Amino acid sequence: MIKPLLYAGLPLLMTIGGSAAFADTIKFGVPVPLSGPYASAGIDIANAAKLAAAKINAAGGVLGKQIEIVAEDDTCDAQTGVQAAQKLIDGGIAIATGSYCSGAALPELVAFHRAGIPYVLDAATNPKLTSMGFDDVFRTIGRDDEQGPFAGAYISGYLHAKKAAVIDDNTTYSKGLADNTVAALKKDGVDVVYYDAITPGQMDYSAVLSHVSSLSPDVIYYTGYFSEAGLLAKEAAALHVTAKMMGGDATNDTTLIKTAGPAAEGWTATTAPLPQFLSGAKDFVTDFTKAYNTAPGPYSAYEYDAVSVAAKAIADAGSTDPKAITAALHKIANYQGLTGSITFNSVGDRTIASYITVVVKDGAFAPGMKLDASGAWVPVQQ
Amino acid sequence: MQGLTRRPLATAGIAALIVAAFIPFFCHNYIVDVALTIVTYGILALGLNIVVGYAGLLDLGYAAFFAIGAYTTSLLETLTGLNFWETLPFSIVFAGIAGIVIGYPTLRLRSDYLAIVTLGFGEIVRIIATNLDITGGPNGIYGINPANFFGHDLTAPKAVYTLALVFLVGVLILVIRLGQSRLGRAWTSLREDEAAAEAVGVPTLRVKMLAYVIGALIGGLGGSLFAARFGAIDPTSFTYAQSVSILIIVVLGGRGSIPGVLVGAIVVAGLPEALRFLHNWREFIFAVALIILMLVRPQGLWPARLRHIAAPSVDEAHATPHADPAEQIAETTAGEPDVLLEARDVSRVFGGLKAVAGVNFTVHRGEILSIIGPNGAGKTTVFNCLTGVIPPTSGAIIWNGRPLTKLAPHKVVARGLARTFQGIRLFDNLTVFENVLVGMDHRFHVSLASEMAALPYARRETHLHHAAGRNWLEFVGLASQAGLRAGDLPYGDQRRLEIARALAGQPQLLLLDEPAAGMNPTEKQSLMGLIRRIRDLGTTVLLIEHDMLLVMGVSDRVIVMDRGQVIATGSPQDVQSNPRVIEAYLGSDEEDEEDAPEISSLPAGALA
Amino acid sequence: MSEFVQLLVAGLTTGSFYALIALGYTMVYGIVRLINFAHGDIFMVGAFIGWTVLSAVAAMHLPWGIGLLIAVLVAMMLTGGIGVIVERFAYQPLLSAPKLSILITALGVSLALENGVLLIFGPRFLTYPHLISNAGFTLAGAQISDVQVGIIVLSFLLMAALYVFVHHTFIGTAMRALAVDRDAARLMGINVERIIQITFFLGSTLAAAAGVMEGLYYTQINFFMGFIVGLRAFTAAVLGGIGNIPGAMAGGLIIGLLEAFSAGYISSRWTDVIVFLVLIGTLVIKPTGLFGERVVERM
Amino acid sequence: MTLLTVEGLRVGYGKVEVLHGIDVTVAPGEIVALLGSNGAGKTTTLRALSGLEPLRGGLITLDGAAIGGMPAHKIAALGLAHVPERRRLFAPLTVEENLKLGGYLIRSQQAELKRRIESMYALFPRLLERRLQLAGTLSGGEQQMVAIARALILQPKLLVLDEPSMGLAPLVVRSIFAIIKRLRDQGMGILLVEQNARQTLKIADRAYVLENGTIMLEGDAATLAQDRRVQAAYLGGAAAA
Repeated sequence: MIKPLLYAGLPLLMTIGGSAAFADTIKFGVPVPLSGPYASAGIDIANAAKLAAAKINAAGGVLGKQIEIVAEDDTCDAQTGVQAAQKLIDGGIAIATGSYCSGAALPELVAFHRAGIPYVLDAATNPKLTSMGFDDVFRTIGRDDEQGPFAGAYISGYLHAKKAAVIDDNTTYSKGLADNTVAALKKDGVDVVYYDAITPGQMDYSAVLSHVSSLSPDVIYYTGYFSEAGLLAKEAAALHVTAKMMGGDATNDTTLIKTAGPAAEGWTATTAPLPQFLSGAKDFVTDFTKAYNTAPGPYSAYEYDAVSVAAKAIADAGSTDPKAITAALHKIANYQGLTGSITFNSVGDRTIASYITVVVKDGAFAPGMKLDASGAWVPVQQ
Repeated sequence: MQGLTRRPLATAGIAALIVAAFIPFFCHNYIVDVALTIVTYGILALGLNIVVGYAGLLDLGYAAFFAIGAYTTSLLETLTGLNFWETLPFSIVFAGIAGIVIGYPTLRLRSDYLAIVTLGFGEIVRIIATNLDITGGPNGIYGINPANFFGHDLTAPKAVYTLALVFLVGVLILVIRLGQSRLGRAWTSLREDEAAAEAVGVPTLRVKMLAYVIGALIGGLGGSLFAARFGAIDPTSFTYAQSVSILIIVVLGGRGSIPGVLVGAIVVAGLPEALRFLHNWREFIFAVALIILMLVRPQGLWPARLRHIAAPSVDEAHATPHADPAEQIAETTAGEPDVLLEARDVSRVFGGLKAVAGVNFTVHRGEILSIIGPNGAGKTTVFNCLTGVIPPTSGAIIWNGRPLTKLAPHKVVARGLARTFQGIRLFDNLTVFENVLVGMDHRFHVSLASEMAALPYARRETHLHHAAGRNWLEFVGLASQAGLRAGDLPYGDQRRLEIARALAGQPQLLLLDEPAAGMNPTEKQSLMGLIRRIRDLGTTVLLIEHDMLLVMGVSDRVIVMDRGQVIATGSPQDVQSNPRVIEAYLGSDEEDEEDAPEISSLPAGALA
Repeated sequence: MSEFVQLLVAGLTTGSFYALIALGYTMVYGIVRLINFAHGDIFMVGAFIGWTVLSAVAAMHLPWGIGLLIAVLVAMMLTGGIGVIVERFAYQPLLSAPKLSILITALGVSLALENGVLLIFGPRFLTYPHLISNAGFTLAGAQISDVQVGIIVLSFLLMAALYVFVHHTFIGTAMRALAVDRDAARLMGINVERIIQITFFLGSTLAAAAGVMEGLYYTQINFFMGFIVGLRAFTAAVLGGIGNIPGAMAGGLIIGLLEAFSAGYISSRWTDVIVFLVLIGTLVIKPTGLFGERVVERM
Repeated sequence: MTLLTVEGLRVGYGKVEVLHGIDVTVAPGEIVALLGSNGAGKTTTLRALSGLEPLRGGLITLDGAAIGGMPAHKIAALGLAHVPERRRLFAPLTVEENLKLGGYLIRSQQAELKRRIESMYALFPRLLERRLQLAGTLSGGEQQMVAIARALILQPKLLVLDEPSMGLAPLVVRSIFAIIKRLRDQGMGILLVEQNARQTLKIADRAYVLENGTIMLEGDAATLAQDRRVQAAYLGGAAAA
C-alpha cells in the first residue's frame, strides 16, 4: 500500500495499492458523476447506495460478509467513465450498480461486460443500453420508450389535449423521451405544434415560451431536467402562458418548486412510482433525509433498489462469482423494492414498468393519476 | 557536437516508448485504460501543438476535428459497412477539409479573434452533431465495430492501447519530421514574427492554412481511434471543455516541444486519475495545481529547445555545386533591362497625414542607391510600399518593366526584392543558420511529401540549400555562429544576419533599412565593404541610412527625402553641397533666436 | 406584433446580463490583453455571495428592499475583492510571460472557482428567496414584468455609470491611457499595477451585480452557471470589438436579441450555431469586431 | 550643485548589455545634450532614468533622492518628466485628456490642475483651439507641443526629452527649442537627446557623446561643436561640406 507511493514519478500506481485491501467485504461498484455539472445527481445516487448497504449490513450482510460501496467519479464522460469502470473492476468488485448519464454508462457497460461483471443500471433510461445483446446488464428504472407512451396517453386520454408542444434539452435521455412522446401523441391524433430543444444552463427561455404560446398548445411537455423545468414554469407564468405545464420524470425534484415558487403550482410530472408516494418507502425517505440532510434525488430510490436486488441475487446465488450473480439476477421474480415489484426480462429491463403522474400542490409534489388495469385513469392512492 | 546533444533525448524517448509498450504486460486494465487515455490525448495534443506550438495560432475548437474523425468512422462503419481501416482515410480527409473550411476565412484574424472563431467552430460542429438525425442526435452512434487486425478484433483495453501506441509513434514520426522540415521552420518563423516572415518571403497565409490542415488531420485520426475504442460516440465527448483540455496539455507541457506535449498529456490525463483518492476535492486540487505549475514554469514543464539543423561544414558547402553566392545571383539577374525599379508618383497617406507625397525615382541595375533624409521623412514608408507591406495610396511601382503594385510581400520577395528592417526583426528563437534558411523559403520547389519522405531529389535540394545558406553566412562573416540562437548575437552581428537572410533569397534588389544603426566605426567599415561586395555579386542595393560617412562612401547615387518628398537626387558630392539638403537634414545653420509665431511668450510664473 | 415585442424584451433582458459581464472581459482585455476565462465564474461567485448575504440578512428581519441593497453592495464589493486577489496571485506574475501561459492560469482559476464553490455550497441548485413579485403590465400584447424592466434599467444605469467613470474620471482616463500605451502612462505618474487592479475590481463588481440580479430574477443558482453565460458574454465582447467598452455593451445586447429572435422565429436548437455564424461572418468582414479599431503595424 | 547624478549606469536586454556604465550629471538651469548615432544607447539611458527599464547596476540620484530602481510612477512624482521618443501621446484621447493625465498625480487639487492646464494653453495657444480634438489626429508639431505640455503640468525639476525635433519642420523645431531654452532659463534642468546635432549643440550648455553604450566624449557644447571627433562620429562626411 505504501511502497508504490515512493515512485513519485508514477502517481498512477498508488491507485493499485488501494484496491485489493479488504477481501472480507463484497464490493459494489458505483460509477456516477461526483464532480462537474451533474455532481448533485451522482452524489444522491452514491448516497442511496450507501444507505442500502448500511441497511443490509445492519441485518448481517450477505453471505456473512459486509457490503462495501465503492463510488467512482465518471464525470458523465465516456473516457473518464471507462477508467472509473476499469478501476472498479481492478478493485475487485462483485457487481456494479449505478450510472447516471447514458453517454458514460455505455462504455462502462462494455467494460463491465468484458470483465464478466453484471451491471445494474439505476438511472440511465436510454433503450439502447439493454439492447446491446449483453446478458449481464439490468436496470431498475424504466426506459424512455415506455414513459413516452404513458405521457402521450395522459396528455391525449386524460387531459384531452388537441394541441401539444414538446420541448427537450438535447441530451440523450431528454431527446429519447421527447421522441417517444411525440410519436405517441401523433398516434393518438394530437397535433404536435412545436417540438424543439432548449439549451440547458441558459436561464432565460422566455423567447421559446412566447413563441410556443403563440401557437396556443393545450399542453407543454418538457422532457429535460428539473432546473430548467423550474425556470420554464416560472417564466411561463410571467408570460401568462395558459397551456398546462408538464414534464418527464427528471423534473420531479423539489428544486423545481423552489425555483418557480407559486408558479410551480399545477406542474405535472410523469414518473415511475416514487418512494414518497409508496407506503413501503416512507422509511427510506426519512432515513435518507436524516443521513444526508437532504431529500433523496429522483434516482436515489432506483439505486437503492439496484443495490438491494443485487444483494438478493448474491444471496440467492450463494456466491460472489459474477457469473452466478448474473444468473441469479435473471431468476429474480417479484422482488418487492421501493419502486415496486421487480422482475427482469430477457434483456434485463423490468417486466412491469408502471408510471404515475405527480402534481405540485401547495408547494410539494402530490400523487396524481395512474392507469388501472382496465385502462381507466384513477387517482394514485398513497 | 549537435549530434551529441540530440542523441540522449532521442534515446530517452525511445526508451520511454518501449516502457510504454510493455505497460499492458505488467499493469491492470485500469492502468492500461488510463495510459490509453494519455496516449489518445497525446496524439490530439501533438496535432494541436502544430497549430498552437509550431505556428503560434490560438485554437479553442480543436475538438471539432476530433469529432469529425470520430463521426466519419462511426457513420461509415454503421452505414456502409466499411471496416475501421477503410474509414480511416475518410476521417483524416474530412477532418482536413474541415481545417480548410475553418481556416480559410479566418486566417487573417489576429490571434485573440481567432480564438473565439475556433471556439465557435467547435461549438457549431458539436451542435450540428447533436441536432442532426444522421449523427444519431444526442444519442450519438452505437455499435461501431472495433478495429480489426488480421482477424483479431482489437477490443480489449490492452489491444486498443497497443494500436493507439502504434498511432502515437506514427504521429510522433510525422510531427518530428514536420518540425525539421522547411514547413516547420516556416511555422516557427510565423510564430516568432508573422510580419517579418511574410516580408522575407514566407507565404504566411498558406503556411497557416497548412498548420490548420495538418493539425486537423491528426485530430481526425485521434477521433477514429476514439470511436473504435468505445464502440459508441455521442456529442458530449466533443465539447469546448475537451478542446480546452488539449490546449492545456500543449501549453502546460511546453509549446512546440514534443517531449513537453507528451509530459503535458501525462499530467492532464493522469493527474486527475491519481487524485481520485481526494474524492470531491479532486477537481479543485487539480485546478490549483494547474495554476501553480503555470506560475512556476510559464514556459511549460518541458520548454521547446532551440530548433537545430546543423549547418554543413565549410568544405561540404564549397563542394556543393550551385551553392556559390556569385553563381546564384548571376543566375537570377541575367538578361533583364537596365532600369530595375521605378517608383512613379508613389504616395501614402496615414489617417490624413501624407507620409509619402508623390515620390518619383528609378533604380538602375547594379548601382548602390541611398535614400537619406531626417527621421520622419518617409523613407521607411517608401520601403514598405516597395515591398508590399503597405499598399501605396496612389502611384505605381514598376519592376523590370512590369507593375509590382498590390502584391503580397512574400510574392514581392519571390520577384527578387529582399529587405532588412530598421528595428532588427530576426526570428530570435531560431538559430542563425535557420534564419538564413527561412529567407530561402520561396526558393524550395520540392513538395512537402517528398521532403518528409526524404526522397533522393528532395534531399539533394535540401542539401543544396543548406550549402547555399552556409555560404551566405560565410559571405557576411557569420559562418562560425551558425548554431547560435539568433537573439543572442551581438547587435552588429544581428544586422549582418538580417542581410544574409535577405540575400539568401537571391534578390536582384536588396533594400537595407539603416543597416549601420548601432554599429561601431570598425563594424561600419566592414559593412561598407560588405555592401560593395553585394553589389559586385550583381545585386543592386537600395539603402536607407543616417550615417553620412557610410552613405557618402559607398553610394553611387543619393536620393534626399524630406517630409514625404524627394528634394534632391544626385551623386554624393552634389547632394552634400546642396543647400536645401543641408538645411533639411542638418538643420539651419543660421542663428535664430526669434520665437516662432505659433508659440506665445511664456507667461510669468507659468512654470514656477 | 405581440410576439415580436415579447422577444424583444426577452432579448434585452438576457442581453443586459451579457453586456454587464462582457464589460469585464473587455475592460481586462483592453488593459492587459488577457481573455479572462475565469470571468464567467466571477459572475457565478457574485451570485453565491449575494445568496449568502441575503440569507444572513433574512435572519435580521430588515425590510426586503434594504436587505436587497445590502446584498447587492456586499456581493459587488466582495466579488470585486476576489477579482483583485485573482489578478494579484494568478495573473500579475505572468503579465510579461508568454500570453498563452496566463490564458491557462485563467482556465485554472475558472476551474478552481467552480470547484471551490462546489465544495463550499455543494452541487445542488440553491434558490434565491422570491422577493420580487411577477407583477407586470401588457405592452402591445406582450407581457412585461416589472423585474425585467428593472433589470434592463439597472443594467443600463450601471453601464452608463461605467461609461461616465471611464470617460470623466481620472482613474477612468488613466485606464484608457494605459490601454493605449503602458509606458507612457507610467511616465505620467500612473501606478499601472494599481489601475490594473481597479480594472479587475470594476469588472468583477459588474459581474457580481449581474450575478445577484440573475439570482433574483431566475431564482436558481448553481456552481456551473457561469459557464454558458460567460461564454456568451465573451462572444459578445468579441463581437463588439474586444477592448472596446461601448462595443461590449452593444455586443451583449446584440447577442441577447439574436438569441431571442432565433429561438422565437427559427429554432432554439440552432441558436448557438446562428450566434456563432453571425460572429464569424462579422469578423470575416470586420476582423476586429463591430467597434474595434484597426491595428496598423509598423515595420 | 547637481540636480541629476548618474553613476555607472548599466542596462541590458536579455543576454545583451546595452549600456556599460554611464556617468551623466545635469544641474538646474542647464541644458545637457546626449548625442550619438542610432542604437548607441541614448533612448535606453533615458528610459532607465525614468524607471522604464530595470537597472543592472549604477546609481541615479535626483535632487538628493536615490531613484535608481524605483517604479516609474514614483520617479515621476519626484520631479522627473520624460517626453518619450515619437511623443507617445494617448492617441484616442483628446488633447485635454492628455494634459489632464499629465497632472494625474495632482488630481485631487482640481483648481490647481485647471490653472496649470490653462497656463499650458497660454504657452501653446494652438492647443487651446484643439483641446477637444483627438491627440492622434494632430500634426506632428502639435503632437510635440502636447507631449511637452503634458510633461510640464507637474512642474518637474528635470525635463528629459527624447528627439523632440523628430519629423518636424525646421520652423517648428526652432519654436520647440525656444521653449526648451525658456524652461532652462526658469531654472529647470534639461536632458536632451537629439539627432539634430548642430542645432542641439547650439542650445545646449554641455553635451555627452554616446557610442555603443559608453560615453565617448563629454564637455561644454561650444567646444564639442568644434571637436572633429564629434563630427566624424556623429555628423559623418557631410559635416565637412
